[in-house]
Amino acid sequence: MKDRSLLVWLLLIALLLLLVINPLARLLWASFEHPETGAFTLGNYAAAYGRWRNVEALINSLVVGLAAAGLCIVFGVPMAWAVSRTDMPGKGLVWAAVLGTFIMPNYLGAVAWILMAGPNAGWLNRIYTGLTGAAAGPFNIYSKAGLVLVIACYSFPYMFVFTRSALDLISSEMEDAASTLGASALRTTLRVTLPLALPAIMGAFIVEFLEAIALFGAPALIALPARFQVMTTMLWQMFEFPPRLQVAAAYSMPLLLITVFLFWLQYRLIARKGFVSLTGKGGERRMVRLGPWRWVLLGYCLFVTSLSFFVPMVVVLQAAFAKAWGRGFGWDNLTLRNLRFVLFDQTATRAATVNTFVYAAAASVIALGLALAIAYIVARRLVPLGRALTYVAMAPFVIPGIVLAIGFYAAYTAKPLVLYGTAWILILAFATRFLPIAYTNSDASLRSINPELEDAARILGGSRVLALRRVVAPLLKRGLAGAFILVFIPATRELSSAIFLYTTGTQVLSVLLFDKSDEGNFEVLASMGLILVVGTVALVLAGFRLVGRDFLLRRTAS
Amino acid sequence: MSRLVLSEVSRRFGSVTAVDRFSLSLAQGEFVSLLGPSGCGKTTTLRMIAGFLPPSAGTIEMDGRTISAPGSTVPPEKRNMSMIFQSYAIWPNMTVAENVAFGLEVRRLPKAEVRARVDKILDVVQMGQLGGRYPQELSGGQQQRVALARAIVVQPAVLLLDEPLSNLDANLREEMRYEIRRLHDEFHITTVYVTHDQAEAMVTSDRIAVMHQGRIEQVDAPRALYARPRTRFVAGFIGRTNFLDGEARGEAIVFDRFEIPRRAFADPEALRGRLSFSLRPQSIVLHRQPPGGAGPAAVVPGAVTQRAYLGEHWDYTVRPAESALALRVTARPHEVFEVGENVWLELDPRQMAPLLPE
Amino acid sequence: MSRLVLSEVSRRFGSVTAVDRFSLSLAQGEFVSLLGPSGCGKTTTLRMIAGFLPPSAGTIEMDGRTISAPGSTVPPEKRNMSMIFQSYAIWPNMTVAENVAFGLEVRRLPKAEVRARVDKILDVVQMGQLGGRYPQELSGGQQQRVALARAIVVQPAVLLLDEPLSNLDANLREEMRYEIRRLHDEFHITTVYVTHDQAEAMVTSDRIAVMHQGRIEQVDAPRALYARPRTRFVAGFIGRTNFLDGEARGEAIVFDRFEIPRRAFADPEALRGRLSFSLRPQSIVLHRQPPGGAGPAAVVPGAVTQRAYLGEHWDYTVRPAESALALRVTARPHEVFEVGENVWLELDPRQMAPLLPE
Amino acid sequence: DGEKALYEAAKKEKELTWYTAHYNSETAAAICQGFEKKYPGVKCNYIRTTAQVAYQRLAQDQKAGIAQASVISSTDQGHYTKMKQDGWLQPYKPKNLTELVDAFRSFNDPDDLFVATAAGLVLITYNTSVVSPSEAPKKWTDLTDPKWKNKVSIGHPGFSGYVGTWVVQMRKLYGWDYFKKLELNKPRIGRSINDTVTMLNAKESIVAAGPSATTLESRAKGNPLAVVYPEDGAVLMVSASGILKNAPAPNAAKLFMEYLLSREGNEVMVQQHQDPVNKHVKPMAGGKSIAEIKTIRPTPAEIEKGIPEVKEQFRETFGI
Ligand SMILES: Nc1ncnc2c1ncn2[C@@H]1O[C@H](COP(=O)(O)OP(=O)(O)OP(=O)(O)O)[C@@H](O)[C@H]1O
Ligand SMILES: Nc1ncnc2c1ncn2[C@@H]1O[C@H](COP(=O)(O)OP(=O)(O)OP(=O)(O)O)[C@@H](O)[C@H]1O
Ligand SMILES: [Mg+2]
Ligand SMILES: [Mg+2]
Repeated sequence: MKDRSLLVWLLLIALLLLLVINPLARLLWASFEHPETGAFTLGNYAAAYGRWRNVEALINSLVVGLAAAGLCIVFGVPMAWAVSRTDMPGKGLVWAAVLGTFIMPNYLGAVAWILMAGPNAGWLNRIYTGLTGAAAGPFNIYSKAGLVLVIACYSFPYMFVFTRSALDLISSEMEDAASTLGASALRTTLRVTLPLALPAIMGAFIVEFLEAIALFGAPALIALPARFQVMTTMLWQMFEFPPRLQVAAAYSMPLLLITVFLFWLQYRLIARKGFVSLTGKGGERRMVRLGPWRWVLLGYCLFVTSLSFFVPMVVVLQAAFAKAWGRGFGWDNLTLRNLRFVLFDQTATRAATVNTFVYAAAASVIALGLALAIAYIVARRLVPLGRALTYVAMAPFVIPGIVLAIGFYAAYTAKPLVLYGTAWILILAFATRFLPIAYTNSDASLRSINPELEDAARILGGSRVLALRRVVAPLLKRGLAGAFILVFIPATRELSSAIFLYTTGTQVLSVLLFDKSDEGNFEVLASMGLILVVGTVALVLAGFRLVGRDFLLRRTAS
Repeated sequence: MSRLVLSEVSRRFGSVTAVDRFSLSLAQGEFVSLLGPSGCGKTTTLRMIAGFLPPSAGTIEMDGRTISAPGSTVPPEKRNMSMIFQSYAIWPNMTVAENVAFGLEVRRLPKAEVRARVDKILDVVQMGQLGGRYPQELSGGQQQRVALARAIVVQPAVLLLDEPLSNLDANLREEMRYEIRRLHDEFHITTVYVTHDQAEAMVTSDRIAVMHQGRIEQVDAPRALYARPRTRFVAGFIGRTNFLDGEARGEAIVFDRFEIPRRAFADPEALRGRLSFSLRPQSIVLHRQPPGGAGPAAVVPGAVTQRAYLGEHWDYTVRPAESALALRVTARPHEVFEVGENVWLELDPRQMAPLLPE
Repeated sequence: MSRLVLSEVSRRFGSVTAVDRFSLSLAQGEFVSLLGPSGCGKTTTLRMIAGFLPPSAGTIEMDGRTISAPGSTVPPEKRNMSMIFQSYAIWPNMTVAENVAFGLEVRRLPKAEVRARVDKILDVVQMGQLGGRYPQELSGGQQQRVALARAIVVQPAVLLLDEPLSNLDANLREEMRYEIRRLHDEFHITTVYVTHDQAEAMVTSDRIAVMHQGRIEQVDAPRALYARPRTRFVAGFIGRTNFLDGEARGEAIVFDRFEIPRRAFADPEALRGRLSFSLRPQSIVLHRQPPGGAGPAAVVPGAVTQRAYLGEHWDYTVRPAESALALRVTARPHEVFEVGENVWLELDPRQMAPLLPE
Repeated sequence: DGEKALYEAAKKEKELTWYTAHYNSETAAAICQGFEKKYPGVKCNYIRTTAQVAYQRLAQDQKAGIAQASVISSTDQGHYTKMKQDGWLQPYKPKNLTELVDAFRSFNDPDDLFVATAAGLVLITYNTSVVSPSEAPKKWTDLTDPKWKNKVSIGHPGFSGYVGTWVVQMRKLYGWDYFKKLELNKPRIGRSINDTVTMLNAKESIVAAGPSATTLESRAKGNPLAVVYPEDGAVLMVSASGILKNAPAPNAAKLFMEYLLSREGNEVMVQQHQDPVNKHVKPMAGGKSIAEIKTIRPTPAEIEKGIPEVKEQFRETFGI
């Protein structure tokens, strides 16, 4: 007799295939289709990769992606460690700032950075020239380094949240064992604690790398003036008239191989190693006492969040409360008009806000549930060739949104799932697009749980599904809550697929924000950004209260 | 109450063979212990019985139905078993009471009954006060007791226990052992018990299976296993023992510098050629004077070479005169001999168990 | 080699007092065991000594320097101690050899020496073949041996062992115990050993501290503790025992339906009023006939009410004639009595330990 | 009359959907509201996207056989030629065509498949806090003056049809040398023409080839921006709208086309800072009416042929 849950797994796998393969297969098909005749051709690939310019843009993307993901490690990992495992003060503030960073529309961040580090008029440069009398300042945001910085500032929250959820589950005894052998706190952290979080760190690295490749907003603002192209800016041009959709598809498809390669690499690096930190023998988490170093660490956290959040926030605040942001600071330039406009006058905002949050929440729940289930299927080898599902689950992320959107549109206006005009098309598109984030997180988290914790539930008569629901999910709930945010927030600002798929009545905020950024209406944009940041941070912090206590922290520790 | 039959069950991990053609049949309601050195495959066997691991070869049947075979296994949740894990596997996100209540809730018992049964079992494991604690607020032994309570509260058909008492003190262990046996007797739970404590296995089990490198060496009732080990491994593993190598020569069995008449042994006819015997340290009595009375016992002079006081008894090492042997002898606290003292060893040949040749 | 002094150390978790005014002073290179029921505060004490937990009150000194006090503690890595955790806490992402090598690498030993020492210690714990395995590919006992190897390979000044052998079979346990003691003797490592196995504590320790509900009940050398327990708790906890309540009346101590002359006791003058004694089961000898020879022993008639065969010995329960007492008696395998049989109990009053009134 | 009959027929169709790239969402919403107010009972749904997305959506609709949009308003000349070629449009000649600004007439399709309904200008723009009106460039060639080195901002023809048209026009006027000279000033190249507004406000650049509507809207808020109508001609952008052949609401679509050209409709546009196409409607403050100024523009054929060429040349010269 077979496991009854098998049916559930097969259903979920079918859902995964439907959500991911359906649109992707259409793109793959298009990439081999002659634009005019529809006949099979390799010509699109020749057109996409036959030009050095396109290849060069791809190389630029890879370089920028790697550098940005690397910088994210430098930014995110120490902060995650500080918040999760040390007695550093001000954790709430740091966490709020990381959230704020993530919520702040990426366009705002990029513009803020242009204001700060623009070579001609950037504040930093002006301060520098003012202090030194030099003719020009050293900072130039219009450069590859500048782009890397902006992308890293904007995407290190992935690293932070992933790493933190992993670190939250590591019992202090693992560290105790090292420190009693004479290892200093630093060495213990580097040799024991962080390596135990390796799957999460690598997962975040991959997510950030892929995201950096697929990102359009910041590169469009920074790469072009810096006179280099990246893959997404190239792609964008392929949609200009005469559109070369098939070439665009052909240009993106090889990115899937990169995803496959990265996961293969991760698989090799992790190999037989175990990362079980929840052993089933209790275990607790105590905060590492840093002494005076905790102020140093706080300083570092504030430095990073200043780069990513506080300083851009100054720019945003200035613009949000300015009549005309180009006039700079000034009492006579202050107004509440922008905020009022966004909150009360702008007719479309209210419906769009509701839609945005509802769709994003629904998509997050779907993505998270599906991701956890698929990661579980893969981790526990419930079906043969399960590992292949990893690649399927990760595929949607690396395909730039503008191309993927075409796949969605084609997929949901044709059988078997005609959803055109409904909210579901947006929800499923968001869920699919951000599934990889949830998947990576679930995959990493599952490694930290001793499978015997589930076994114990099963031998007592609970099915795997019940074990997943009653044991695994609650154990991971803080991590999953983090993953929820990581899916929810990008879903609220996802533009490329939204603009393709929305219809009357299903408008979302990102489309409205896009208008504002497209026409340089910075005052209103900043106001919307401000409201988003304040509202969402408050919501999320309140939400985390509901998630419940951190069970590895003793209630009665002194 | 279930009949469990393991037939030629093997399990490999890569190139390691953890369990090797393991065959054992448990009667309904039988209590069998698995004994064996660390790493011999006990846990792996339990995990196959529970259905967590499919065997690489062989089958497991329950009540005549095949529940495990290399290709297909009935999932654990369908087996009406219950298991205590060596790692405890208690859920850190649930309180003690919630951990224990889980299995009852899965069985959809009414709330009031769940509460009553949880309270009762927590009292049994002496954790009545700690129901609201989280696992990480418990000591190691308390955690183990939660695992125990969680497994036994559901009264399964088959109970699998993987060293359930290893972290408890002697008194508590005795009480818990008693409780496990009581539950077993009351509900006729077929029980497989893994333990490192031989005394525990001795007092609780109907039969004991001794494992070695994945294979069963001997399955027998506790006394038989102790008194008549069949292999050198079993004899050495179950309790401490002395090995005596000898040879049958005519009417005597000749050992290193002493001999014992053949007819003094329990089964004199079977003794041929080179022989090995196991003789328990407490089956040797030390005397200051040559003991009187004939009897079947053999008496050998010797000298004490080492001694240790172990609280409940003395542990002496005695060398028979001129022999290279070093015999271990257990004596009562008041039987005090000094190192170097000359003694008489009284050996009972009927307690000498002949071993299979290697 | 370090002197360790714990003075009035207490530790509270919320409203629970896990350790309560614990005072103990260890000489340099001393081997002290902590014994006590599950949840009595042993692990908490070790964790305070190691520096993971600050005490709520009291101080811990090492070589005259305060290393733990409520406000300030020297961090664990500065203490040159090493600890085996009840949960093992081996690192799942490192191989066995990497786990063991860690402490040596921290000490910046040359690569070749690290390798040599790791190989050697793995052989000692009989895991020489398994250096390349990851922990999740090991059995429970093998994991525990990794934890043991990792802690002892660094030859610390103070070694803290929290039930390091609980998941090992008897033979292996004995070898490991021997190894721990050998290391201790060779390098004069001050050792605190938590165990539930009294025999283990008996053979390895210089002194044993018996804990109960966070407090120390008695600290003594093993034999003294066994032979002269001072409280009912200690007597009951260390080995099995019989409690005999009596009253001093003139020249006799009167028990339930029998009496023993006062002068037969070890310290006759001290016996006054109501009294309790502890008498070990193996200090009672059963006879079919009233034993001859005078001696100081008291002889009481009785009848066997229960018996159990425990492999190494018989466990009888005997009721002295007309008495309500039920005395447990341990006898050798060949001393076979049937239930109901009339016997003579021979009690040795010098082995009866008077207990402090509660 | 005809309008009445159309209205009656449109009411039966209940609603129409309009794919538009002409304005931002608010303007589109305002126009739809105005239409609904004027013609109660006919609901107006707008899908406001970029021109490329609008076209892709339409293309996918056609491929899947979905009839969703009734009216399409793209900003890309090429789209109309292609749609005409592929037979996606149906002819309609609005009555209100008579009120169209004369300069725009030549953009209408001779077969009435599409007509001009929106207009815009590319002008010289500058930041008034750094550049005084007298210093400001007066004509397009002034942008190549070395004094603007590192201070000019332009868009990229690869990303924006608006910019593409401007580049074609400049090449037509001054040859490609114009851009070679401009490159000596190392202009900041943004993606869309609107990026120049941000650049000017941030003072990262101080002069630009920018759009009229967005620059003036920002100026209206008080930002230190101003426009110059170049002596050698403001580049005129005209965008058309058309009715789809498979329009689910053809009558409502026709009615809507009328509205786009009507006075009411254009007044709504002006309120939203757009340039009007109805000759009776005045432009907003700070701007001039198109009739008052010198405008220049390439022909649709020149645009279509020129844009792919200038994209390549642009890459040659500017390296991206
Ligand atoms: N965080 C906590 N909150 C409340 N009580 C605690 C906490 N940690 C430990 N305790 C209690 O303190 C007592 C001592 O715990 P400790 O772990 O020292 O016991 P132990 O002697 O090691 O027991 P065992 O032999 O079972 O391992 C136990 O009763 C335990 O329940
Ligand atoms: N995943 C694995 N890969 C390789 N070898 C394994 C794996 N799991 C177990 N083994 C090996 O199989 C053998 C049997 O393991 P098992 O856990 O059954 O032993 P055990 O009898 O329970 O031992 P213990 O008394 O120490 O718990 C051991 O030698 C162990 O090293
Ligand atoms: Mg085991
Ligand atoms: Mg403990």
